[in-house]
Amino acid sequence: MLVEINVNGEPRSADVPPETTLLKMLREDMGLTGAKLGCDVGDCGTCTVIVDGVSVNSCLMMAARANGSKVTTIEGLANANELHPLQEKFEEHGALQCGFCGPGMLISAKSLLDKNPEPTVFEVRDALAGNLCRCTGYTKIIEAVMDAGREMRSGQSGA
Amino acid sequence: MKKRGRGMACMWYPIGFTVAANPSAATVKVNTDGSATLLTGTVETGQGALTVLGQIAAETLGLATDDVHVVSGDTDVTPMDTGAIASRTTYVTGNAIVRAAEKAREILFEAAAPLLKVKPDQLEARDKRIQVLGFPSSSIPIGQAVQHSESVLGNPAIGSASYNPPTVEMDPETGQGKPFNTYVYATQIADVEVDDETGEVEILKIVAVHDCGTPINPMLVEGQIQGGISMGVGFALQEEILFEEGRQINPNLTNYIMPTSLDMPELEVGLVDNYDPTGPFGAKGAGEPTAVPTAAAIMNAIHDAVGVRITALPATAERVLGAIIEKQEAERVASH
Amino acid sequence: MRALDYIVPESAAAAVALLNEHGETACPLAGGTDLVVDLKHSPGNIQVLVDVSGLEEFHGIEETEKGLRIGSMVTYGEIMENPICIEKIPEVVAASHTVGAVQTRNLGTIGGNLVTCVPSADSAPALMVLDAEVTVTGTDGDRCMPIEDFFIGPRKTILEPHELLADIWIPKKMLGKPSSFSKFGLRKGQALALVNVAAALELDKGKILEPRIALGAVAPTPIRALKAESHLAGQKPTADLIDEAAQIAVTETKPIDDFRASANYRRQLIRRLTQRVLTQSLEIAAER
Amino acid sequence: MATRTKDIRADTEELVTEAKAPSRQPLTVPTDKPVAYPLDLPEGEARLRTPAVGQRASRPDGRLHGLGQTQYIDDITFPHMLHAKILRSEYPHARILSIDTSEAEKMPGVLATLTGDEIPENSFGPTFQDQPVLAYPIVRHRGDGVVAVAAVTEQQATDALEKIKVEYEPLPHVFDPMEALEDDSPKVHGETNIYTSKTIKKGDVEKALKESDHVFHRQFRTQMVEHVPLEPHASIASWDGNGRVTLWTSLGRITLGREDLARTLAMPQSKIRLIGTVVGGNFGGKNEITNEPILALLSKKAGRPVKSVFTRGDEFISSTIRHPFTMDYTTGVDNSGKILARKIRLVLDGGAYCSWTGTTIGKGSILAPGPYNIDNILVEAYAVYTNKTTTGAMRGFGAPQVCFAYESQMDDIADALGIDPLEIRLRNGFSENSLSPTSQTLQSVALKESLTQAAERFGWKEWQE
Repeated sequence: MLVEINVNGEPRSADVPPETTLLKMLREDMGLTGAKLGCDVGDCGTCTVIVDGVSVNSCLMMAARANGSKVTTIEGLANANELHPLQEKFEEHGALQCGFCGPGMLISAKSLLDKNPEPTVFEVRDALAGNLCRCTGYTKIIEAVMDAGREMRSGQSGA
Repeated sequence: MKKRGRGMACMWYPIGFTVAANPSAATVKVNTDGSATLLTGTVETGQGALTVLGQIAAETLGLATDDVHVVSGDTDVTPMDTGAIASRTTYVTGNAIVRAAEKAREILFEAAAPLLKVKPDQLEARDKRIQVLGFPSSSIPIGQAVQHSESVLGNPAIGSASYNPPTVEMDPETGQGKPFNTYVYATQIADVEVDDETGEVEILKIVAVHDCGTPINPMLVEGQIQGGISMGVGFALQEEILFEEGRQINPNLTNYIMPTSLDMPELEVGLVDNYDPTGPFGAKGAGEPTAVPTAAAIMNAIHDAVGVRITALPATAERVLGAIIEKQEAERVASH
Repeated sequence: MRALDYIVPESAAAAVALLNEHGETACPLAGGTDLVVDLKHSPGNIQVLVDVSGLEEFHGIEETEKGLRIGSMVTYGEIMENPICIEKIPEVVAASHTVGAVQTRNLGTIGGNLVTCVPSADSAPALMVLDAEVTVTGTDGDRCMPIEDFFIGPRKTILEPHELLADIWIPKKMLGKPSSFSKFGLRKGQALALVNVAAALELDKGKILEPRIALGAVAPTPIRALKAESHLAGQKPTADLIDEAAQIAVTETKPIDDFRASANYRRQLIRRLTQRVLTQSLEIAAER
Repeated sequence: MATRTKDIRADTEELVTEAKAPSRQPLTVPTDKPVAYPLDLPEGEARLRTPAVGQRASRPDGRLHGLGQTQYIDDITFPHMLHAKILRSEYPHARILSIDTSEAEKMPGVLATLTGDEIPENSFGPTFQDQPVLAYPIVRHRGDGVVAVAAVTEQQATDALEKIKVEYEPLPHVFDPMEALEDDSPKVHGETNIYTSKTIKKGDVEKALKESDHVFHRQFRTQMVEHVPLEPHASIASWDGNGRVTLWTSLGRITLGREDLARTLAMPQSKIRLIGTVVGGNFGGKNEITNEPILALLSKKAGRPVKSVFTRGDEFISSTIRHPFTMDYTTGVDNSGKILARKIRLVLDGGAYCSWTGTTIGKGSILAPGPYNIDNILVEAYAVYTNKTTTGAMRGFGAPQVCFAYESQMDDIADALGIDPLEIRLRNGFSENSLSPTSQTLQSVALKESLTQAAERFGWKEWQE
């Protein structure tokens, strides 16, 4: 079936079997491999993308259900000239190690800051609880999100 | 009621394989513009090994981290390496890189010496220049030395070397010997709260102070420690593969419980000031030891809080409550 | 995932007709947080997905003369952000917050959670103490029932294959009632409940009025602890009374032994959690 | 897809729309347009500074991780690439009587199957080569792979697995490591389940225990733990016309991986290329080959590149995990809390194959007495086979297990003698030139510095008061 979505600001479409998940369509039909498959059942969060303003596990969402939606993946955070403040701060803090959780983690963090620009540490932890990380103990990730929030609030960055 | 407790644990941990040879080889090439390429057979598995190895090559050549490009992980291209295992990369591969970079640097000293009118052994590589020891004003850019060596002397600045930590076989009867060349040390202290009605353990804070010799990149060492602690927290309180007739019954991330961001406490990390003369610039390693003392510290904190000794991991809430009830029963019996 | 057909009906009536037509081979798709996992690992006989998640009839949160209506396809995320829910049914909001993680709460619907009908469903006890009712729509029209009657057993509800859960109603008099929810899982994030408990009550001249206790993960379906409730009704609240009620609640449950916890440990949790939600509800009631 | 599209849609034409917001206009933007990404950004300042050592330099791979540009195995595809799935054992211990793959081979999309008897040298392992690539004719735990299938899609490969018929003769099994130690227990391999042991002996432990003022004994046990790398094991194999095979792999040690591959495939190392991509988490679990030889052989049979990514379930049941330890600690101290003797017995549950047990038992035994000056030590360690998941390398090689025991017991001793836990550690702890349990003179020892700094940061003294 034909699925049309707007992904990272671009209209895209794919003709996929009806049983295709959004994750599979993004990765295999649209070449957007940033979102990862880590568990395929919604436990690990590596597949997190934003659909119509809310973060979801794209491994649990059928592609057909996303038809007509606006989707943001990790590939949509930066532009050719600058990183998203979260990407900048993740890099600066050394927040990611193996990086496999990174795209999902950043999308969850973006989704949080979009709604709550001044989160507490607890709110950050709560917002990232659906994104498992085995490398970092989450410490530097949380520091980076707090720091990115500060930077975005101070308006030093265009994003 | 919630009861507070604190517990500590310290540990020691070796770098490299137990007696068995675990060599690494490396090749360092310096380019005519003063940048460099490092070839290593190890693989980046997330620790930041390639960044650390690049820093070691850069340091030996007097360059900045960004001047060195690291090529890794291709058996057609990169030299032998025992791999990302046994907390050995910084120490063993790092030592190989120092030796390889020194060989390349030697070529540069040979080329620069006549230009600076000194002997090669009077030179050092520093701040991206080859300079006379103690006379920084008497110097040439590294790129110029490479250029001269390569296109005038016909001697490209390239060095290859390997390193294997020296060990002594262990006696088969007594185990006496020197199985490793060096060890690291650490202490972690946990602050916990135990709910004595449910057995739930909440870790409030962990302080971790580790020895890794010289931290080549303190930020990455901190990352290793923080990550190791999260693995230790899971080992201590949550994680267990369960079996029924030889079949795993929780082989998924729904039922195999590992720490989420809400399960991790505040962490405070410190590094002791130490220098191991056998390591690259005094460095040893940091990967595995970070996960070693966490569970013990937490168990000691639980003991401090509610007076029970947990003897089997993980200390699930059910197990902790069971121990608390057992203790209360024993105390009741004793008081009669 | 095996080959499937995927249909997006235009209305609830169309959805019901489709389900009726395809019988057991069709399955309504709500948030998909449980169903899509099943389709990957144990698809059974499902061949047609009827996506009801976007049907307008099943959306919306409104306060009417009758009470508060929550459409079955409302997500946990929507409940948590809804000002009426935050004010009038805080323990349902609290229970919603303990479901999975942000991503699952944004996909998962309250109706889907009730229809999946796992004993540990977090929303169920919180709704049960508010005397919630559910409306079911099918080929024979709508029928309405107390939420307790909706559950039959683990993963089994009264729904006929052609029926859909339309909405959940909380009676007007239960809105804003002093209440509390507590859940105990094996970790803090993304926890599945070993036990979850909700309580609601009022204080009238220092005596407990219309107490409600509901528990999840302690029996084949979420249950009300009716004996414990009647032990409390009309009594002056004391610590002893609460503990007695909690111990009675334990006797009303049938927790299982499994790899997550023993039945014995679950009983200990039931007692402690019941004590805690009752105490908290009383504190809230006393402040009024 | 066409075969299963029944007439559902025609029947319900009035009731359904195929999608929420149907839009059939041709799209103006080509769908293959790449997403914009930054090309030229300033580097973090710490990367530009000299001296390089000691800088908090950011990682070049870190930026790519954040951009979603890091290519892990599953992000790499090749034209005509197939997907492999593996059928695993139904029994914890059994003899395979027959394998019938004929039905599976007829399934749509299936291009190759592989069984253990087709592997040129069907064994591997870092110490003993006791582990089969695909089990044949004996399966020794439920994670053992038995048949591999390569098909055009993952689903086709998964569906084909169900059509494979394997006949087994169940064999007696043993799960409990203590039971596996017994002479009459079922044997996993050969004559005995004890496949490696280690002794560390220094001084006279029995005499010193007798002379101790206090003797403490306790048994400690630890559990099986999984590495949980967020990226499951993955590889791709592809051949060229010269008979050379390239493997893109999540393996953490490619040089030795190539040796293992050359051995199992009976090929010269020069004909094998391993490319290690960024590994999405290792922690010891990706330190030996798993499906690489299988993919190489399937790819050769099918004449196409073959990819395999473990499911999360495969990751748990077929990759290695941490050794459970059963640890008996007996420690003698004098009245001042000085440790006079420590006697330790360790039993390691090795699971079905040796894997990295050699290193684990070595490090576990050497480290078991703890970082303390002890003149009289006896450590006896045994690793036993059981019909469970193979235990191997995992962050710490036995050290977290023994540390749990020795440090718990240190607190037991401190508690019984009324000594502060910090104090008892400082009293007994290693310092420069201390002798290790193997009588190695230790250098660059920073144990006490770590204790005092940690205590200071924590405010340990304040809490004790």
